[in-house]
Amino acid sequence: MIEVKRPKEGFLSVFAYRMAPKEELFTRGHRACQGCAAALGLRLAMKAAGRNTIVVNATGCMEIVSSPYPYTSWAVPWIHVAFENAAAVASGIESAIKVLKRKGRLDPSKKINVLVFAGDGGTADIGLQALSGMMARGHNVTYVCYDNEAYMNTGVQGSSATPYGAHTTTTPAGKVKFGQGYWKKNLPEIAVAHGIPYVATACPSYPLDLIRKVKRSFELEGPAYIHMFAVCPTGWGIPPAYAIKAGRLAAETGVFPLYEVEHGRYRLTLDFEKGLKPVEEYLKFQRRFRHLTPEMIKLIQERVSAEYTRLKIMEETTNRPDYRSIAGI
Amino acid sequence: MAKRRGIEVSIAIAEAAALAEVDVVSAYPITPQTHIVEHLAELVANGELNAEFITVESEHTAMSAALGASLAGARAFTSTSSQGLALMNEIVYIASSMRAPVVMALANRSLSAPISIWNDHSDVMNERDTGWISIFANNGQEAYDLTFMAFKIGEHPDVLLPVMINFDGFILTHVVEPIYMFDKEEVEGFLPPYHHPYVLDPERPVTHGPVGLPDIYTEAKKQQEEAIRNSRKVIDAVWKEFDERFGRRYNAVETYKADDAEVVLVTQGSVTEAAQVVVDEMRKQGRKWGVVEIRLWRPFPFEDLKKALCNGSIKCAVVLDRAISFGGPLGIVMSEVRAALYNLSDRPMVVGVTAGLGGRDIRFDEYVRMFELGEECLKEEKEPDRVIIVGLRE
Amino acid sequence: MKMKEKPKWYELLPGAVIDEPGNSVFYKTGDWKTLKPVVDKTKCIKCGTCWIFCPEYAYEKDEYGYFNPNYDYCKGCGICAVECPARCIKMEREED
Amino acid sequence: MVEIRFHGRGGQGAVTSAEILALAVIEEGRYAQAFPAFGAERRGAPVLAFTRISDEPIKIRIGIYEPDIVIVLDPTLLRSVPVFSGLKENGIAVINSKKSPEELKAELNYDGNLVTVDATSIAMEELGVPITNVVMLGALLKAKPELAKMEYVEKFIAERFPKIAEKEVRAFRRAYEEARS
Repeated sequence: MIEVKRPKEGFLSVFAYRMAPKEELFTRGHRACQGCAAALGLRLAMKAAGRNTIVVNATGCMEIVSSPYPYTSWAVPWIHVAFENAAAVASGIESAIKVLKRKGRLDPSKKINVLVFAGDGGTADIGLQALSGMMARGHNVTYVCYDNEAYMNTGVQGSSATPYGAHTTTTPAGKVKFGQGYWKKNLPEIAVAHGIPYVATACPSYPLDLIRKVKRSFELEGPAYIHMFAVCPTGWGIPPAYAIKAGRLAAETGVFPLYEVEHGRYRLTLDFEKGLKPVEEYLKFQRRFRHLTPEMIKLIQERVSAEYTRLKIMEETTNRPDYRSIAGI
Repeated sequence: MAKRRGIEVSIAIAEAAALAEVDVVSAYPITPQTHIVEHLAELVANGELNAEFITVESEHTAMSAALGASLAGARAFTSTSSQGLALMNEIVYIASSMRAPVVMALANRSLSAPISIWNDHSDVMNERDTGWISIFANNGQEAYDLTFMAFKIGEHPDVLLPVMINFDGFILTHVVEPIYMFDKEEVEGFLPPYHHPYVLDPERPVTHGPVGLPDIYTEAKKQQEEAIRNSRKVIDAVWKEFDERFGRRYNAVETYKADDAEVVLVTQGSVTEAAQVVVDEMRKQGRKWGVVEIRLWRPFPFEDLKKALCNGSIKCAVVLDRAISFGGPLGIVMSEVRAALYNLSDRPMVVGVTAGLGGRDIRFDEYVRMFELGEECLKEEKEPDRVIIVGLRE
Repeated sequence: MKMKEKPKWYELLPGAVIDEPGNSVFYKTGDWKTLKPVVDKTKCIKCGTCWIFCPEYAYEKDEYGYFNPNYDYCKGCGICAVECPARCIKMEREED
Repeated sequence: MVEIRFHGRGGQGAVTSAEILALAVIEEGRYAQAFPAFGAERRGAPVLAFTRISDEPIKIRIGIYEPDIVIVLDPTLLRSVPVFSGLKENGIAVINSKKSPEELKAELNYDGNLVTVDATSIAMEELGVPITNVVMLGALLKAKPELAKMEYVEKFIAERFPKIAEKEVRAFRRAYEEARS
C-alpha cells in the first residue's frame, strides 16, 4: 500500500476564521441569489488569490451579479468580455504581462496572478475551445470553473455539465424523457489530458481546502484548472440554507470527489476510510432529481462508484515510486 | 532615409507592425492574410521583435486575446480575412465598445458560400457597424503607411478605438512591389509609447465590461458614437503630421481628375488606381471622367464626400460596390453615398454598380461600361434604384 | 461613492469602466430577506463558521470575538443557522 | 509597360522567378509588380505567375491576359496548357525545350518570336534537380536584355538561394549563353 499524504485541514471549517485570509476582494453588495455557493466560492478563491490578481470573468451568473453599472464587487482589476472567451482574454492578459515585464514596463519581480472565473456552460460547452487553447499554449493562468450544473444565468437550461437525469428547463422530466439524457462531461480529466501542471476539484463546503488549492495553483508555473462545485439552490430546487450541506453531501457520496492532480500525480484530498454514503442521500432532497426511478438511481450509483474507484486507482498508480521517478515528480 | 525596396505587401504590413514595436500579436492563419502573421512570427522567433506571439486556436480567440492584451497595457495587433473576421465578429464589436485600441490588418476577402478565398469587400462590409475606425489602402505603400499610423490614431487619448486597415486580398497581399520602408530612427517620436488610461493594474483596480442595465446602455453607446465621430480630428492630424514628416499625403476622400469631370466612379481599395488608368486613357478620347475614393470608411467622411461630389461639375457618381446587401439596396457603399447627399439640391445622380466579387478581375472595358452606365442614366434622367452587376453572364 | 447611478453620457468613462473598486458595498442587499439570523451569544463558541460560509460575508467580528450578522447585507439564506456547530443561530421572522 | 506571364507547375518556383525579376527591376529604381495567379492548385498542377515592368508607377492589378512575353518552365506544359493565349503579335515566347526554335515553331504551328533553352538539362547538371525557374530567367534576359540588369537579377538569385547561390547563378548564366532564338 502506498502512503498518500493528504492535507489535514480539509473538513474542519471550525478553524476557518483563524486560517483563512481576512481580506475580502469579492465584496458584498453583489446580487447573487440567497445561499449562492458560487458567490461564496469566488469570495474564498479571492482570499487565496490576493490583491495582486487580475480577474477575467466569463459571461454568467457571477459576472451579472457582481458588475451592474455603476457597482462592482471587485476590489481587484476585473474584466468581462463575452461568454466563451474568458480563457482567450486571460491568454492575452498573461502574454501582455510577460512581454511588459520583459520590456521593463512592469516590475519583473512583481507577481501578478491571472484568474479566470467561468461557469460550466462557459467552460464545458461554449468556452471549451478557448480553454483548451489556453491550456495547450501553457499560459500561466488559473482557470476556475464554478460548476452549478446548468445555465443558471438564463434560467436553468441544461449544459454538458448537467448531471445524468437532472431536470432542467431544456432537459425536462416529462412523460417519455427523464431529464438530462447523458453523463456529465468530465472537465477535470479533459484538463488533465492537456498535461498541465495543476488540476483540482474543489467545493466551497470545504473552504480551507478550496483556498489551499487556489493558492497552490498560483505557486506552480503554467496553466491550472480548478473545477469548483457550486451548489445552486435556485436551479436545483433546494432550500438556500442547505447550499453548504448539499456540497458536503456531493463529496461524501462520491458524486463530486475532491482531488487534485499535480504534474500528473493524483491525490484524493478528501477520502472516506469508512466508504461513501449512498448517492440517494444526495439526490433525494433536490427537486431536479425527484422524478428519478430506482433504476436510474442505481445507474448513477454504479457510475459514481466506478469513477471513485478509478480515481483511487489513479492515485495508487501515479504515486508508485517507479511512476514518480519516470514522470519526474 | 526610407529605403525603397521590392517587397511583398504582406511582409511590408508585418514590418509596419514591427516598426510600431507591437507587444502582443495574436493571430490565426487564414488565406490570404497568412504571410503577414507568418512574418511577424518569424521576427519574434529570430529575436528581431520583442513581442509575444500567441498562436491562438481561432480568430475568435485572436481578437479576444488582443483585446485582453490591449487593456492590460500592451500594444496589440492581429490580422485576418473573411470567415476569420466573421467568426471574430462578436469580439470585434466588443473591442470597440470596450475601447481597446487594437490594430487589425484586414486582407479583404469574400464570404462563403460558395467558399471563395478571393478578394472582394464582403468581409469588411459585414463589420460596417462594429464601431471600428476603418480605412482602405489602394497599394502596398499605403497599406504600410496606414498600418503604421493606425496605432497612433487608435491609441490617441481622445480616440481609444480599434482600427482596421483594409487592403485587397491577393491583389495586394501577394504582390511584390516597390515600397518605401522606414528605419527606426527615421520615425523616432512619431508614435508615442502605448498608453491606456484604464489598464488592468492591481495598483489601481478598475472594472472593465460591467453589466449595462437599460439605465446606462444608451449613454454608453452615445459616448462610443461621439468617440468615433471625434476621432476624425485625430485622423486628420496624424495624416497631416505624417505628410509633413515623410511627404506622403492621405485624405479621407481622395479625388482624381474630378474637378471638371461629368461622371466619376466612386471606389474603395485597389480598384481605385485601375479606375484612374481608365480615366487617363478615356480622357484622350474626350470623355470627362474622374475617380473619387472613399478612403476613410468609418467614421464616414460626410463633408468631404459632399465637397468632392457636389463640385458643380459632376453630374453622376457611379458607386462601385464590392459586396452585396441582399434583399436591400444591393450596394452598401452606394446607399451610404446616396444617403449622404440626400438633402442636397445640387447633388449628382448616384448610380450603383457592383463587380469584382469573389476575386473576379475587373477589366478595362468593364470600367468603361460603368462610366457609360452613368452617362446613360444621365441621358435618361433616371437614377436606378438598384445596383447593376457588371461582368455578369446573362 | 462618487460614481453616479444615472450619469449623463459624457460623464461615463471610456467603455463604461468603473474605477471605484469594490463599491458594491454601497449597494445594500439587506432588504432581500424574510428571515434573519439571530445569534445566541450564550452558546456561541466564536469559531467563525458563520463567517466563512456566508456568501455575503455579512458576519463581522466584534471586539469580544463574537460574530454578528450585518443586516445591511445579510440576504437571509440561513446557511449560518444550518452550519453553526454550536447551533446558536436561529432564523427569525423580520418584524413587520 | 511590359507584361510577362510565367507558366510552371506548382512547386517549380514560377512565383519565385517572377519575383526575382521584379526585385531586380525595382532595384534599378524602376517599377515592377510580381504576383501569382491565385488558384486552388497544389503542387504539380499547372500554375501562373506574372511580372509587370514599367518606368512609371503601376496602377493595374488584374491578371495578365495579353502578355508581351510568356515563359514556359516545363516543356510538358505545352501539351496541356494554351501557353500562347493572348500573347501579343510581336510578343516573345521563351520555352524550356531541347528543340531548336525552328523545330518547335513547326511542331506548335506558331510563327511568332520564340526562344528555346534546354533548361532542364542545365538545371540537372548545375543543381542536380529539374527546377528550372532561375535557369529560365537567363533565357528571358537573352530574349529581352532591356528587361532587367543581369547583375541585379544575380543579386536577388543569390539572396533567395543563399546556400546554393553560386550554382544557381552559374545555371542562370549558362541559360543566358545557351538560349537560342
